[in-house]
Amino acid sequence: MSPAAPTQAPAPFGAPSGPTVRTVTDAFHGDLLEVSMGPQHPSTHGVFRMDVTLDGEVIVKLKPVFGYLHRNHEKIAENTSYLASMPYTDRLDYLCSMSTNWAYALAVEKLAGQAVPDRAQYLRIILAELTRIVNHACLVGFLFNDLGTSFTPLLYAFREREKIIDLFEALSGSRMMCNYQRFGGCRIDPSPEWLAAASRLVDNFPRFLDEYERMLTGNEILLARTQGVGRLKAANAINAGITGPVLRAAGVNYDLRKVDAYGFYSRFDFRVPLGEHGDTYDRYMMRILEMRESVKILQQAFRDLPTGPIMDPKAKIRGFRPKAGEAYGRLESPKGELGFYLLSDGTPNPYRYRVRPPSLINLTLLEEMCLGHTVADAVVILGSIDIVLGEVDR
Amino acid sequence: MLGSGILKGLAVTAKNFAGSFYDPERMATVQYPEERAPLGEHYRSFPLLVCENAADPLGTLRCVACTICEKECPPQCIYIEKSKDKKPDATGKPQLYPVIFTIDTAVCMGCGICAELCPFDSIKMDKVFEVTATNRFTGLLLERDQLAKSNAYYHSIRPAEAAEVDARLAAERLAAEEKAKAAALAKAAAAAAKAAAAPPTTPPSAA
Amino acid sequence: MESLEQIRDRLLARFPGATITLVPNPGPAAEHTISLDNAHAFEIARFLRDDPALQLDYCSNVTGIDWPEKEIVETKKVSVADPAGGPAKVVEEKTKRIEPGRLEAVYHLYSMALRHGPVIIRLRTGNRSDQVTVPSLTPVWRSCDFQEREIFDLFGIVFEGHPNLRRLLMWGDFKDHPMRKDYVEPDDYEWEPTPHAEVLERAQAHYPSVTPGVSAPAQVEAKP
Amino acid sequence: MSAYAMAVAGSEPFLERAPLLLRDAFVQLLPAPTQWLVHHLITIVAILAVFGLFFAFTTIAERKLLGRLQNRRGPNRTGVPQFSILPWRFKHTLFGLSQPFADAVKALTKEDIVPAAADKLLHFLAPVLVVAFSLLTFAVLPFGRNLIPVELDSALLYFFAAGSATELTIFMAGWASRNKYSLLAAMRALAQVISYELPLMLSVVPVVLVAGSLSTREIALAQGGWTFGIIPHWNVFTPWGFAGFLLFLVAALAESNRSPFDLPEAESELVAGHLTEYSGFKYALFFMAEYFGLTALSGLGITIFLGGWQAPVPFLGFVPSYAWFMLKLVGMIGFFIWVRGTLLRLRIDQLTRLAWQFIVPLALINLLNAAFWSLTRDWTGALQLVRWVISAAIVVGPFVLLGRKLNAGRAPRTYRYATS
Repeated sequence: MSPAAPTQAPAPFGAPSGPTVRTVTDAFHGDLLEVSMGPQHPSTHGVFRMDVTLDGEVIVKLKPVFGYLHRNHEKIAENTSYLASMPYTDRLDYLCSMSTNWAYALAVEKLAGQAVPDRAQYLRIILAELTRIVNHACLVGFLFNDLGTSFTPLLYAFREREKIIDLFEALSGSRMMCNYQRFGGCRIDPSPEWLAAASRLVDNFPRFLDEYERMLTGNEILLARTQGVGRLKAANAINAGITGPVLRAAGVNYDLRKVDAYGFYSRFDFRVPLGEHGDTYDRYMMRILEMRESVKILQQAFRDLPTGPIMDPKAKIRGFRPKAGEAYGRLESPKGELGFYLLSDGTPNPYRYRVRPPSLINLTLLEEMCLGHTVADAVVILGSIDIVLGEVDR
Repeated sequence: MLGSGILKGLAVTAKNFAGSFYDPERMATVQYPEERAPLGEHYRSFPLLVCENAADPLGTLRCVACTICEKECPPQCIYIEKSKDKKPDATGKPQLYPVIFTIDTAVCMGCGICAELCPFDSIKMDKVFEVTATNRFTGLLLERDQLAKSNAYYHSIRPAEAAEVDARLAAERLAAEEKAKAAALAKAAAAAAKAAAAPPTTPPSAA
Repeated sequence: MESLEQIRDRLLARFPGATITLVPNPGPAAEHTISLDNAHAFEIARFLRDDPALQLDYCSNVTGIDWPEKEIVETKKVSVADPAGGPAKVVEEKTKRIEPGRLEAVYHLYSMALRHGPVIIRLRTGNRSDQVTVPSLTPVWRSCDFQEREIFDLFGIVFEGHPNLRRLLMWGDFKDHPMRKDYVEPDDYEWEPTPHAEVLERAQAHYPSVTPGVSAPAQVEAKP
Repeated sequence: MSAYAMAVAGSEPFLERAPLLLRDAFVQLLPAPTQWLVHHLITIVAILAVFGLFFAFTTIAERKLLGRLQNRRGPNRTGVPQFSILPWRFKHTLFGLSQPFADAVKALTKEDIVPAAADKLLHFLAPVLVVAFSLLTFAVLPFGRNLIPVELDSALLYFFAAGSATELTIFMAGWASRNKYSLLAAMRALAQVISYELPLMLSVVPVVLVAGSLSTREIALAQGGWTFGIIPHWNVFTPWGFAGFLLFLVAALAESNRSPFDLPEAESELVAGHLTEYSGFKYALFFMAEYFGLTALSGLGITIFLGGWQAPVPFLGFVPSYAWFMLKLVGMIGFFIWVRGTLLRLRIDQLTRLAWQFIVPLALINLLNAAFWSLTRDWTGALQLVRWVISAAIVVGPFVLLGRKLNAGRAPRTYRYATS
């Protein structure tokens, strides 16, 4: 694959990262095998499809195919009011509805010039970081399933995730479809008991991470399966718009919590882990280390959580009509930069509503990452990119 | 040494194996039909319509068929037809009422926006999640009488919120009564004043 | 980062002949945008990426926007001299003009190296029917790859120079562009009887003998 | 064999003789010309019944054990239907122990789908053959002091010959299914059989060398006796035996396609590998064969390394030998389940590399070790200690060196952090 236009970009269409790939067929090598992995395949994390061409088991060509879960979320949103899109954003990245809600609320607040009270900002950070833990725990679990464990790490991760999800249910009324953030604040004020339970859970979480790491991080099979697999170069990753832990695993220091310091993130003391090799192992470790940093943020948030209203008194729930204009709000979702682009023409419905899905754009370099590796690796690389098809296909 | 990571992993799974017998932190499963995890205060499943009197659910619905929920419902699963006549509502004001109020629970996603936006505290979120039907079209299409639940039931599922709503409604009712009383008094006063001020056109004996 | 005006001026100095206009954003976000002409867009994009002061190496978001043809009624107050010689009268004069429809692609650019942004650029097509081509910026920013394909799919903007311009979300044989404002939904995709009269009517139009409560395809199949 | 059993019958406890007495009592009832046939048929039926049931309960044990490893409960809902007609409400589901029977009913009543493009005959033959081959291996395992179905002098050769045929049936299934995933699985199975037959056999050869026999009965008998009255003379309690046992475990895992070597099935990569196009009872047959293979290999491992049917301590000698065998079998299977619950899957190139660069050299070195062990048989006293040290060094040294080479360039990493 090479660009049609003659440019001298800094290797945007990077060379395959794996071993050299044979592209010829002759009498000694036999035919190439074309396999359509998906849409029904256990490891495509939904209804994603990869049309792979194999030389033996080595991938010489990979073509991602999308759209099996396409429901034109953007069109639906353009035909309903701003508020009515909020529950639909839950269904974009259904593992992290809290941060997806926040991204949408952030964009609408930017569009309407809406202020958010302090307590709500803290609550949003608490929930977003809990969501990050939920997402990374899930991802790591599923990654190990792709690596061939019999569900054990996944179920350990789910056990911990379940505790956080229970908190979400107690707070918002639903486990995954939280529909919690509102333009100008949050919907429900958590009770002191809830906060105490959440704080206790967060304090206990590093214990789980330690056990998890003891079980897996040093495992020789894991090292063999992930180190050096699916290398991603920093320059290519930036050019391809890859964000989130995948980008940081390649060594690029770009975390919107630091760069944009949206919400109250500038008030928190945390670090951004950076990888060096950009391979699957780094991507896995980024998740583990980010969970540890999230725990730190959460502990600070529980300590400093102010009292006060959770909803801006000027915020309008009924009859919300932002002034004409446009805004692009983005935040660091667990998967990368999640952005909402909104264009208002002064009516109750957005004129243009666009989601910038990190899952989709992080797949841009999937082929480059997989070339030269085997089918087994392709599954793992896809798993380490962390996609949710609800967001990819929208 | 090669294998040490594997041995550590085996140790952790063994620990979890043992822990699953005595440690509730590790064995978090709830044996569902016999045991049930408690539902939180804010848990929501599908909408219900609050009525004041369980004996006459359809006659005492709080709903005034304003259709805000119908318009705002994201998946458009609510269908309302307004009445032609008016009936007095909880505050005694004559209001419209829904002749048809259906919610297609096959479509409903339980987001709770209808309950959030309802200005009359009429539509609320239920907590019953075990909803089954043998016909996926009509079976899941809930009519007015299936949706109507008494205020007492609402109190039983969401005590804090219901108490708050009741207090607010009571205050409104009181205010409305006082307003009505004041209006009646004013009216009477005005009438009296009028009667006093106006020159008698009819002989007082006739009045 | 430089202001948008400065960027525009530098661009105009660098690319003489290019039409670069600022598009103000009236909303509170005040993210103003630059509109580029199609002939120079590709070169300008490369300049924006490689310029050491800007280094917009990261194209975050690419969006299509559909602006259908719309009739704009402008009211102007015109003073008309009274033919009778009296004082001039102020008369409201309504002029109707048709604003031609167009499609627009909006690019949100950031710099990861210098951590600034966004610089938002817009590319516009001539109309919505036959002049729907804008230059593809995928060779400049690889991240536009899928997003431009998606816009091509859902809006129908043809990106010239895109290495692999195929539909992304809809299937290959699909004809229309669903995100356009005048897109008409097919009448058969939501055929299940619902309480909504409108949907039911559409279902009945598609399956004439549909009765609520029974699966429509089952009824259609049952018919000889 | 019957005559032999009768000969030793007098000196052994009743429980030890019970299975044979039962069989002989039944055989005596029949006319003499059919006796030899019935004699063997009973053996076959007994193996089928015992290991059929063992398979059934292994499936539920695996699911429950894995469940506990993963902090779940595993299947615990399938009750016993008869109990529901009892007058009192017997609500206990017996821990879901009837799950395998429900599974069997499900597998039997499921639709059997054969892909249109498949090679119908091979597609049918593969599951049949895989069960047949995996059952063949049971013939030479000594399940107890007197319970050995067929006594062969070259029992080990027979075992490997029959055992390796199962991998060929996997290839057959993969090829006949006309499915690309199945085809990949078939190729993987071939690579695996080529890579792991050799280490499996090489890990067993030291035992043959030391015991001086290919007969499983002889090998089991040779491990009788105790040092100091408590340490049994099992092969696993010698340095070369321990190393051989570990190599055997790895190779057995690979040979029986268990995690971490379940590459032909590889559900996260190849959907279900060679099983993709199988459903219903044929699928169940593959499943059954996998467990039979696992059981047989565990049985072999027990026989050659874990003292076979020998009791671990002298004072427990009254427990019948077949009970010891079964107990050890349960332990082995439990270990395999534990491993499955913990480990990740290797990639095919790593699998073959592990075999050729690690296990085969180690097995060859272990052969030398065993030779050294048998040559120094009469070293006593302090020399005995020297013997142990040398033998242990021959095990550990190459293991560390080869392991370092195999794992070269890979280690857990430390990461840097950005604070802004």
